[in-house]
Amino acid sequence: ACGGNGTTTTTAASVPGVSNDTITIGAVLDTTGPLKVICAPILAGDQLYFNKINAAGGINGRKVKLVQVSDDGNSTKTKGAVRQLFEQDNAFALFQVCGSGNANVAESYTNSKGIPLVDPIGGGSKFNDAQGKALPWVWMTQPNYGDEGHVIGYYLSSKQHAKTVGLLYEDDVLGLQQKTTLGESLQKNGAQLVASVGYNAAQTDFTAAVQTLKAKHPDVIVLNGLPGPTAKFIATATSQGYHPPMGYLANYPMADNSWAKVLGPAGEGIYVSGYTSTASPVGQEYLKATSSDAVFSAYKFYGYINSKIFSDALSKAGKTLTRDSLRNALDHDFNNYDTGFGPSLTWTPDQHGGVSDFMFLQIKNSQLTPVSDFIKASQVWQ
Amino acid sequence: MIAFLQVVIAGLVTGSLYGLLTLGIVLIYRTTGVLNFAYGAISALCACFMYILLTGPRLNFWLALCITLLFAPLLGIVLERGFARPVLHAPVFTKAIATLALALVLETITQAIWPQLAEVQHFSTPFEGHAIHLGGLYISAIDLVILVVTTTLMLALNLFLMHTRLGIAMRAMADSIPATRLMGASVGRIFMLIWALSAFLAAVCGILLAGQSNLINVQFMDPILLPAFIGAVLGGLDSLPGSLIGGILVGLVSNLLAYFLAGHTLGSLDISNPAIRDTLIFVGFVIVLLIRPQGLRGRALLRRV
Amino acid sequence: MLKVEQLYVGYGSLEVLHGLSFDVAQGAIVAILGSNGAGKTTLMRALSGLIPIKSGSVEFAGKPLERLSAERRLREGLALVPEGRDLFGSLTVRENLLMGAYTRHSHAEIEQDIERILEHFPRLKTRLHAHAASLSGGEGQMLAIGRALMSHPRLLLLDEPSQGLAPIIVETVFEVIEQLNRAEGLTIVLVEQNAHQALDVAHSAYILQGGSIVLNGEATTLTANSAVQELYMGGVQELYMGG
Amino acid sequence: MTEVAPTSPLLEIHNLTVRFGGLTAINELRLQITEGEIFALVGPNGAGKTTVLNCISGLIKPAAGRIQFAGQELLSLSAHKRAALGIGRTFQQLQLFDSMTVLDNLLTAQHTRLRAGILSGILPFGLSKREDASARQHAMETLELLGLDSYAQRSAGSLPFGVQKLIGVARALVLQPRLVLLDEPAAGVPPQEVQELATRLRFWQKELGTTLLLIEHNMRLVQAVADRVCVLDYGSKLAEGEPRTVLSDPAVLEAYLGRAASKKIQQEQTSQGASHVEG
Amino acid sequence: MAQKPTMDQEIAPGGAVQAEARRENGPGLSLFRQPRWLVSIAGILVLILLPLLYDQIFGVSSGFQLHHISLIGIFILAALAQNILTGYAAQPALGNAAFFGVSAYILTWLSSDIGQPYWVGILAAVLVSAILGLVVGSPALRISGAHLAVATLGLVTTVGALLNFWDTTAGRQNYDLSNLPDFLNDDHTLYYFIFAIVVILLFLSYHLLHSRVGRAWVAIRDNETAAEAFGINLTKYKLQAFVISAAMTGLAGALYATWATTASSSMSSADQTIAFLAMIVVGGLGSLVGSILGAIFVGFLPLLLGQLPSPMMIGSFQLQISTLFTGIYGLLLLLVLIFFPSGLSSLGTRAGNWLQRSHKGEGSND
Ligand SMILES: Nc1ncnc2c1ncn2[C@@H]1O[C@H](COP(=O)(O)OP(=O)(O)OP(=O)(O)O)[C@@H](O)[C@H]1O
Ligand SMILES: Nc1ncnc2c1ncn2[C@@H]1O[C@H](COP(=O)(O)OP(=O)(O)OP(=O)(O)O)[C@@H](O)[C@H]1O
Ligand SMILES: CC(C)C[C@H](N)C(=O)O
Ligand SMILES: [Mg+2]
Ligand SMILES: [Mg+2]
Repeated sequence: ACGGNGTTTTTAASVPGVSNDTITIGAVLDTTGPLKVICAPILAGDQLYFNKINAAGGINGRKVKLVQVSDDGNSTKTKGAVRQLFEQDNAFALFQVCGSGNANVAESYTNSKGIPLVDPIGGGSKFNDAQGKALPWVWMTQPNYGDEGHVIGYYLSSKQHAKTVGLLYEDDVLGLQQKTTLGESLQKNGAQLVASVGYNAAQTDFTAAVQTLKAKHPDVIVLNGLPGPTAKFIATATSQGYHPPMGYLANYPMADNSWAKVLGPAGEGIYVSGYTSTASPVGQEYLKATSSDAVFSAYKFYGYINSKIFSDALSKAGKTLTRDSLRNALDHDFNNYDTGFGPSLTWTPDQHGGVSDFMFLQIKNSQLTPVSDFIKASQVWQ
Repeated sequence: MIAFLQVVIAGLVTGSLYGLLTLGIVLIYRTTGVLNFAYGAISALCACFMYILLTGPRLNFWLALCITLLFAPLLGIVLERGFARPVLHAPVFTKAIATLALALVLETITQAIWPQLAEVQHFSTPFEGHAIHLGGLYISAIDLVILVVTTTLMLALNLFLMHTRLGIAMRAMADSIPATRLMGASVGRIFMLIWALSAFLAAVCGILLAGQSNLINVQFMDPILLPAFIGAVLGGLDSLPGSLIGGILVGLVSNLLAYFLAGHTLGSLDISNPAIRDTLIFVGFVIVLLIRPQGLRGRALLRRV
Repeated sequence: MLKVEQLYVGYGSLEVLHGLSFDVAQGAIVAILGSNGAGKTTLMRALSGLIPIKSGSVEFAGKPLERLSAERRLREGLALVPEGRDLFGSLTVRENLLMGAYTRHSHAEIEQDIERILEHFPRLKTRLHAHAASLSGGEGQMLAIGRALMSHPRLLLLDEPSQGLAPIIVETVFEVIEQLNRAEGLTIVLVEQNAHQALDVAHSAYILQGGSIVLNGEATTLTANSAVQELYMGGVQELYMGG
Repeated sequence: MTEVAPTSPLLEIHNLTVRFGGLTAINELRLQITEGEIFALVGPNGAGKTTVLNCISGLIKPAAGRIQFAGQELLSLSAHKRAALGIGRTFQQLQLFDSMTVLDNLLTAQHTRLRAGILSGILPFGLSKREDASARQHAMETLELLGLDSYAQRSAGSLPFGVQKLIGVARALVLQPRLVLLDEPAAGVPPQEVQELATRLRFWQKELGTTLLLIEHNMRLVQAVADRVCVLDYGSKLAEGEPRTVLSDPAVLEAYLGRAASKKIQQEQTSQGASHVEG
Repeated sequence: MAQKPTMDQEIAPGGAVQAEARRENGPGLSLFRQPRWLVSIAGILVLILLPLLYDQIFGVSSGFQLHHISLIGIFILAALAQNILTGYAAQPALGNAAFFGVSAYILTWLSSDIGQPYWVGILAAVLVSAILGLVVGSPALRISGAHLAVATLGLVTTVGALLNFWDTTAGRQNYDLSNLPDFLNDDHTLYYFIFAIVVILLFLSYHLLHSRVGRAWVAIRDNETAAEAFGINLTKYKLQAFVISAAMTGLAGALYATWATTASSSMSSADQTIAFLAMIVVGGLGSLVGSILGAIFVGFLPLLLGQLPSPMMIGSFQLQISTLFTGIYGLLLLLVLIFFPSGLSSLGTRAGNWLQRSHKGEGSND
């Protein structure tokens, strides 16, 4: 590829974190606290992708240098972490902050300073102003649980013809959000959310949850949350001889084959909502690059594909890279952009939400197999 | 009714697991006066080790189990030598914090050598899918194993501590290390044995917990540590039967609360929320302690002047 | 039996014993006298291995002890009745006695010895299943002595064994000491405030002062020594002292 | 022996009974201690002497009985309030504040006389500092009086046993309480210092009018200082009265003093008549 | 064999003890004892000058760094509070993080949601913490030892869960603290503000701990029975310790929210409360200097580790060091505990002893 010398403009030199041959990117990922099981693999995926890009000569002649700081998953430490990235390490932009509260804190710093924040991992509900218009400097890639709830409700009632639905959800703001939209969407399509039970991450015994849901005889149970607890719920139900007539449908954090493996035989036939596909070009590329890994990691894949989106944005921002040029690219060059891993993504100056297309998969022989096309949230709700 | 019984049985089993976890904690507490906060990490490390044996070299379950149960005491000995021995004579608080530091180190090591266990994996056992049906009631095989193993271990350990020469020496150590040495008992060796034994118990607990939910990852012990501690204190901390009773009580009550509170609200307050349930359990726990500060089965501290 | 040479012992930077040398013959009862802070307890702790020595040598039955741990020394046959008793408070009286017999294996003999000790100290019999922490001062002292005897030592170190005991029990203790010495050839090193009684049973004695031995000799000679009498025996008007 | 004008009893114990599980440690015990006297409580090991003391200072709740101090019911008061009434004590097993210096031990013992609370305590001047200065002086005086002043700055826990025992006595006396409970103060103290202790206790009693309740197995000390002796056996009173009479009582000899001692005492009494170590 | 000096000359009762006593009373060169005021003044001077010199010394904008140093100040307060409760009054209570969290939420609630002035918020936060200290302390008096430790640990996680529940019910994912007075938004003035509080509280605590109240606490720690027998009202003094400790932790919590400009339920977590305990154990139980050293250790170390590059290249081997921080931190903690079982503050005493010994060694040629 092209060398660092040549026609670099002088303005680039004065842009924080951008030099002739490198772009310094900051990331706040908890690699030391409670979120490290999620964030550490995400970081590994990031590095995998950026290493690939750098080996191929970088972006517009500049290598990407990713500086990661851990905030211990603790939102009171996020601000310090972000400040370190921008006041000490002189980063150009913030790529990924893990955790909802953490992302909100980071945003309050970056947005006011005109620093781009791409892929906050959580915190979506706060990134629009009162009129529903996107905050100018934050771009989300992840789908949100609200959209997903609408699509799941639609899919279950219209496509699977379920009449009664039960819900197990993680008892936090996101879980409640999905509970609401799932209910709305079911109702609209003539079905009903008959029971819902919240759990917290530290819960060890799901018997009461199983028995409570069972008592309401739902056709199908929707599982919202993270792979561990949802798997525990299914294991508990199975060991107590309970299986909802139409089985289960899990939301997107469960959309990967390792979850299917975790469930073992009990997982056969379970539906999962997802928005990424390893059958896609980027997915195949990822699988090849990680063929030596012991297991597939959805989080690592998450890091990889989002690094790709971000790299594309940097590349579209052009050789004279500034924060404004990056914003310009993000706002205008991502119209129905093909992510390469399945869904498309659209950002406009007013719309910075993440992916809102979901597809449904089913576990067959411990493998997730697509059973539907992508369904756009905007098509099934409003 | 069936549902209720199912919840009760699950409570008993979960409670036994808490009790089982505390056996090793109480063992170390009774003999050295220290709450071992690294216990969960040891337990997780051993269970993860077994998982690797099962999935890496694809060993037979029973063979992997035997190797793990041999590995655990060795790990205990290594930890005792490398870590517990140097702080043997340090003040109690120092030791407690040292076990916390140890937990950090062990967790990091486990995660570093087996990164795949950062995420949840399937842990299979021969008991998987087997259950007894009684009317509509399901009692899975692993639950029965848990109840039997826990009770047996508790009884055996209690017998050992109360009536054998070594057991008495272990308790003596908690009172006075110098005097124990004056009796000709090798404090170092006893201490090593305690760690080996408690690591063994930790491994059993980890394996059973993983076996019950058929799930494992590096942090899978974390959530049960605090309820187990609470159960142990409820039972009296210095009594092995007590810690089992305490553990079962916590397991049972939290299950029953979860069952009875499900779907209920108090005004606009969602009282089925886990936070409310945990709060109620905690309040109950404090009330019991206020009535019996030494715990249900504990002996009041005797200090004569 | 016991040969101590140039023994230096201290706590941290504080040196307490300044080069003690003495020996104890097989089968002897040796008393160690000295005022508060002379270093008697420090000496006993150093001999039994509870605290390290700074320099010097301790030989027991021809075997150097300096490098042996306290538990090894007990196995060599050296037992201590420590100052302040140091009982196992959460163990019962019986369990304390069993701990005393930790290194022994014959069940029957151990039970027999427990019986014997309970005969000497009938008070303990009634408290056999009480926790040691609940004992009265004197009961505790009896238990500490009994516990040390349970190991069948060859050399018994006693640090103020009569402390806290009723006169009648003090008598028993000294009787037992003499009897064990005579019948079983037990060698005894005895630290006592009760110099009168100590010199009565002892064959010889050392007087410790400021961490050094300032005087030694036959017990009878020392008893007659006027300075010793004045300082350690409470003068000629001695009536009877229990503790 | 010094005759004390028989004023009203300072301490009255009525039918005190203490049980530990199945063991009756004290059985319907009655005692009266007159203001200004030195009263010795002796008896076999485990007779219940320390238990009596613990009941008086409030560390044990008796099963039955009453204890009156200067006309006031003690049993309804918590331990710390009894100290404030003017009851000081020592313990059989030391119980010093080990990590503190000897001086601080004596300052702490003056707790009930000082007033400073948190608000004055946080200030580098004012009531707290003034009080402390006088308390310090008081402590030093007490230490001097007992010949212990050279230990003032040593940390209490590392001192030799015998010295700690005496510091316990100093700690009990520093407030000049009306009643001092001494639990075997002479145990572990060498003979010549026992003599000095006897002198000082006498001095204290005479000069300050302090009443002393003394538990001792050291008969020399008992004979030297006690005005009256009570012998306790199995929680009940075996004998009470003048030291000489009580200590030659055959029942006492049998239960408590033993053969050798009885022989000696008889010898002493026939050959020398009354003998005192005192003076 | 034993020498035989003339008796009258050598045997003097108690002589040796007294000589030895004098020896120990000699020049106590303990580093933090003798020139105490000198050390304090020097410390205060350093604190005042640090922000002014930082730019010169380190050549980076000091704002962000100072902000981190301010955190140490907050930790010192929390450590001091824990030390008063645990190191002095001997209550092995691990409940302080609950006050830390509650106070932060009270301040944030009053200031952000109710619109009260910041100072009202701080005052209310400290007051509520003190009252909670009383509420928690009263039952805690009946419970002791490890039982108390576990019960209070349960309190912390329960309170954490309730705060989280509050967040969830209110539909928020973080709780921003707004309405801060301007000067607290500035790194420099925030720094001076926090350290002024720290210095004042250290000063007051020093006097309190050396007063009748402090002695009563230490007496309870050393020997509860004797303390009671000498008229110390255990209930009152333990409660006082609980209340003071809670109030001080509450202040630390409110300042922490100010520092972070947000409150989070993780402030009332087992990790947080254990961090407080670790501070005083690492620093030294029952030592003011220990609270400071411990806070510095526990506060700074993760920060320093965070400065390590990750991934670190060792030759061509890429080490994902950021995931190992926790382990490295644990290991360093362990090493400190092994080598300083009674805390870093013993470093001072040790240095003093060493000085003393080498001093003595020179002088004793006679
Ligand atoms: N743990 C300790 N730490 C520091 N110094 C100590 C310690 N134990 C004893 N000492 C000191 O050692 C010296 C000798 O004490 P030791 O206890 O040996 O005396 P002793 O002769 O047994 O006295 P006593 O007759 O009162 O029991 C004393 O000065 C004492 O202060
Ligand atoms: N807390 C307790 N629990 C059980 N038994 C106890 C308790 N306290 C005391 N005892 C028993 O009560 C009896 C009386 O004890 P106490 O300490 O009063 O004896 P004492 O007369 O002081 O004996 P000594 O002269 O040996 O000190 C003893 O047998 C003792 O074992
Ligand atoms: C990576 C994702 C699975 C994280 C999840 N959606 C969350 O916000 O917590
Ligand atoms: Mg001694
Ligand atoms: Mg007694």
